[in-house]
Amino acid sequence: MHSDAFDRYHHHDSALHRLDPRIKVVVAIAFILSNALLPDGAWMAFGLAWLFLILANALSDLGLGYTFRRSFIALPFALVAITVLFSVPGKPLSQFHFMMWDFTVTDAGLLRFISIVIRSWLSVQMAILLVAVTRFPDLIHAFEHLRVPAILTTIIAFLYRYLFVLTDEVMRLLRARQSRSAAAAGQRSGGGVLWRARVAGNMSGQLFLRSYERSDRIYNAMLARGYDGQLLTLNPHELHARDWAYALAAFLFILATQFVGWF
Amino acid sequence: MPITHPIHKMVFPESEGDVLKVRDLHFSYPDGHVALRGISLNLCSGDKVALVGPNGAGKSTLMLHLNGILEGRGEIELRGLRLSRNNLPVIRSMVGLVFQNPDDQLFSPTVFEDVAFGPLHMGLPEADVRARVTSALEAVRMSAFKDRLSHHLSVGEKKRIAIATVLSMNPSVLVLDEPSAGLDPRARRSLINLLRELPITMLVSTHDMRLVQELFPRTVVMDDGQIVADGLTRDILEDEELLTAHGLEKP
Amino acid sequence: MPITHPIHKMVFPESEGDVLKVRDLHFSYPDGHVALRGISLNLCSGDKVALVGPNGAGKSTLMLHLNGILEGRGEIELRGLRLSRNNLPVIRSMVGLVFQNPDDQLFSPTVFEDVAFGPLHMGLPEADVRARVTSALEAVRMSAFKDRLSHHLSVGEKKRIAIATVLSMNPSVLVLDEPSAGLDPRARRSLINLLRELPITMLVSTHDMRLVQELFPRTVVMDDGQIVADGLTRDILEDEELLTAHGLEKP
Amino acid sequence: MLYSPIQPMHIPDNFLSITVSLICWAITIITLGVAISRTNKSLGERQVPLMGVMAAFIFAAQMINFPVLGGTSGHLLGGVLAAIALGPWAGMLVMTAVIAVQGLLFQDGGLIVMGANILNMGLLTCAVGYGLYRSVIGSNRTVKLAVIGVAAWLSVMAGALSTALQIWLSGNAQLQVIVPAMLFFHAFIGFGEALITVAAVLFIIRTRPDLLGEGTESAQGGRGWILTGVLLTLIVVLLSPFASTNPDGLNRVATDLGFIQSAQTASGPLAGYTVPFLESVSASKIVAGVIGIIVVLAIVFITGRSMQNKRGLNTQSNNIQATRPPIENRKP
Ligand SMILES: Nc1ncnc2c1ncn2[C@@H]1O[C@H](COP(=O)(O)OP(=O)(O)OP(=O)(O)O)[C@@H](O)[C@H]1O
Ligand SMILES: Nc1ncnc2c1ncn2[C@@H]1O[C@H](COP(=O)(O)OP(=O)(O)OP(=O)(O)O)[C@@H](O)[C@H]1O
Ligand SMILES: [Mg+2]
Ligand SMILES: [Mg+2]
Repeated sequence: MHSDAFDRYHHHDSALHRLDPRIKVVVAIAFILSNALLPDGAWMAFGLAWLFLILANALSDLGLGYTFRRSFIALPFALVAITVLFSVPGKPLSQFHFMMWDFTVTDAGLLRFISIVIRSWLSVQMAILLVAVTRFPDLIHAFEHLRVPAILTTIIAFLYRYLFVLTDEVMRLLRARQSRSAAAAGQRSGGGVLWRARVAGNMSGQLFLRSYERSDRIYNAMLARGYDGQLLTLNPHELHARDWAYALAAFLFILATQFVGWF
Repeated sequence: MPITHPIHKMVFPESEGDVLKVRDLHFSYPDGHVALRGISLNLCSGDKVALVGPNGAGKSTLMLHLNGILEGRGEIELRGLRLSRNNLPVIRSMVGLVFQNPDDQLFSPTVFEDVAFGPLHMGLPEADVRARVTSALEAVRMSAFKDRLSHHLSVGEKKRIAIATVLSMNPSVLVLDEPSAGLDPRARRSLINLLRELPITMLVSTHDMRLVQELFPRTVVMDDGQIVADGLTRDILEDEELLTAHGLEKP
Repeated sequence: MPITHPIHKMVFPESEGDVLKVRDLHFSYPDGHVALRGISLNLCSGDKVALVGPNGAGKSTLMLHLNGILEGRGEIELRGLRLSRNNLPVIRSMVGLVFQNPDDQLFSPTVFEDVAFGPLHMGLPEADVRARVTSALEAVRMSAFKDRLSHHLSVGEKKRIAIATVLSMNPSVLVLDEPSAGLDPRARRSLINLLRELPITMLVSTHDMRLVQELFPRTVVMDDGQIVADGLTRDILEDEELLTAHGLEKP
Repeated sequence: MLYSPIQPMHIPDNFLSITVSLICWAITIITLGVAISRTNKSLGERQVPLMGVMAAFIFAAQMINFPVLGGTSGHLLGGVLAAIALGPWAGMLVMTAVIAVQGLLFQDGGLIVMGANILNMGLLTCAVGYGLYRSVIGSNRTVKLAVIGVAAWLSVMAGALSTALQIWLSGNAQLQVIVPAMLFFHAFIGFGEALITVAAVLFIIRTRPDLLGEGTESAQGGRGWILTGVLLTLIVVLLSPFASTNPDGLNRVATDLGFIQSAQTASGPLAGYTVPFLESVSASKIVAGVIGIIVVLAIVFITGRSMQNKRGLNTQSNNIQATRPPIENRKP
């Protein structure tokens, strides 16, 4: 209902929005893969990849800053890569001691670290752009066409649909708990960790039962409309010449990036 | 406890013939709970019938039998076709069952896919499916919502779409389980108008006695797995003794 | 659209003094939707006030402010204590908030555990907790249900237990969000009797205009994040223009 | 609080080398292929809405947190709960859907490394959890709950260990640093997971004991699961201290397999993905990538095909004929 925050899709009518979802998925994955294949320190290629991203952004009608702003949410993950600084052999830049280990920051390590952060930043922005210009149901159709097993795409379609129903339910449960999390005046409140964990577990169990029973009712509703073990959908997507043209252009660009990166 | 005698066969002016016949239906849940104890019921073409009764009377259980989701002892006939395992798919296309909670009914990501689900499973060709979806959405006045995502709709809108999902199967009978629950007065009013307009036989379970009074010429009262009264709504609503005996109230 | 002027201060015969004061409360949801646009409201001790209005008027949003689950711009005072971050736990013990769906409120396996949650969280000694649970269950007439599993109760029973879960915290004000939704007539009647008996200040949001008429001397009408009328129920229910303007109906 | 809870185990793109990512994808795809055919056999047509809603449940349940210490909070990851309640194979599919949506919709974990994420957080957790649970199915409630608690803790540790190993194999961290760091951190997360899982299972036992019967009765390969569970447990218990105190042994193995270049010289920065028999580092990297992609595509294609053929037949459709073509063939 109100969990709109879950929907990353932005409604516009741009060239990118109208592009066939299959093309969008394949190009996005190719772009991310291409980033992963670029060597460390291929600054020119990184620049080209960034240009690709900016062009795609321009086609999307979202405003140039959109993916850039959103990507900061994913950036804290980059800290995980900090270990790279010390693990790649090379010329030592600085050294320190922590607990029982000696750490040496090397030039190669630094290069790798910066490269990883840039590459993963590029990749995250592409993923953000993909879901911002493709409605999730279309994305699911695209994966269906790309031969992801139907049962998985169906589970994902259900997950997407009931995500909103169940997260609303969780929000209400959390609010109910919150509103009874009181204290008598001047008293310490909250109970022990074990008790709190138990309450959280009870809430999960409660939610589990309700989800389970809901799935029963959904199954009934499906039976009532003729379900017999197969899910059928009409698929409204068709590949036009325009889609192929975009795909071709994108692949040429990505190939060029690889070329620049390696030679 | 004085109980009006069930009237097993009532012919209303607009009736053309029997659409639905239920004869002596018994059912127990796997845990042993007896939910239906000999239900007999006839519905004629064009009938709009209310099904009332306290919580746990067995209304929902009865409705789940009408298109073979539950299987009890007894006979069910739809347009002369006896319900059995072999003709379940045909029966299911004839009985349009709408559940209380539209979130249970709308399980596809988009409105279009949901309304198309029934016709697709009937094996219709694509053009027919599209035509049916369009006309079903028109019938509930929601044509503009075709490409919307189900989870962004309001309860009243969801309710209408849920009705469209079964209308698209061109059912002979529409069976609605508590359609007005949880609607605000405005949405409720618009649902009443919709149900009044739909030219289709319907059986509607509800706790909303004012809805019964406004919309349904005939009422069936259930309690404890049995039909305890079946007759003209105005007669039943006048029978205070009957109403209080079965946990109901005059509107 | 002619709108009755909000009456900001009404003293009813049984009033003893202010329990709850809300002054110029504004609130927008994170997505930018403005839900409250300057709400001012006083509740006196012993008041039983109905809060009505169409879907989306902001009733639930207002209620969530009263014990600090949402935090808007404006002032809220409970028994003279100004609501702020520091005294949230104390405020929460003074405002008993009961949600529309009892399933949201009952998250423990047994009735006892659920009713004990509030007192336990307040850090009371075991004997006190037990005493409070017992008296809360007595107040809603459900003492016999202490060891039952919440999951298997009927909706009406769940509703009573949900009320008990906040009564056990000895609140100064009881805030109920659509308590009669989804109840059958019998359960609804028994809820009405229960609310009538409880000697406690209460603010109740509902779409059930007959409940309003029967139970509440005072009614507050909300629409679009504002209070558009506040006065004696009998006056408001007579004002057809006001009612239709805000999607309500005369009972 | 309208976000999916961020989990430290979700690896973003480019944190693993291409080779490691693709190997993980291969393992994941093969396992999922088995899982799909098994769930088709055991659950029948009812599986679709059940698993779909359960996936949404896991997603939503991850939002239920409880304050632990100093402002941190614990919440459910859900692998063990899913495996216990739905059986191991269905549990894996459900967890896969959850991780896929977290990666796709929320960029919580990358796309190329999604295979690794599914392996760590979905497949391993379900395998460990169900394996240990399966071994105590007949026992009394206390034993069961205790084992479930241990299984939940171990499942998190197994996921953490495998994440650590993947990062190390990618040449992005030193074994003696990454293993203890990941395990130390996740020991606490695992503790929260154990508490919530036990409480949730206890809740289900008290209210609907019949539900827990269902997933477990389908115990195909029951003994196999016990073996898997015990084996994985042993690996976690034995490998963790070994990896953190004596990394040289593992390094040797990895070097021999061609994962890690032992050379400390100029080719250092390119350690990671090489085909050992190729001389030119850069060329070998490209070849490795291409081979990996081809392998993955082939596997995806084959499993997709075989699933498609099986689907219509395996669904238990006692009263309806299932002759219609599955989704893929009904494109306009
Ligand atoms: N799955 C089930 N297993 C066992 N008993 C059940 C099940 N579903 C319903 N019942 C029982 O069967 C009886 C009839 O239930 P049913 O849901 O048909 O009542 P209802 O008339 O629809 O009530 P309501 O007005 O509350 O919807 C009740 O006593 C109920 O407890
Ligand atoms: N979490 C949320 N995020 C954004 N908007 C919200 C959220 N919750 C409610 N709203 C919006 O705020 C407005 C007030 O909602 P609220 O739930 O308070 O209405 P209400 O009067 O309780 O309605 P109802 O009678 O349907 O319960 C509505 O327009 C609603 O769409
Ligand atoms: Mg019912
Ligand atoms: Mg509300």
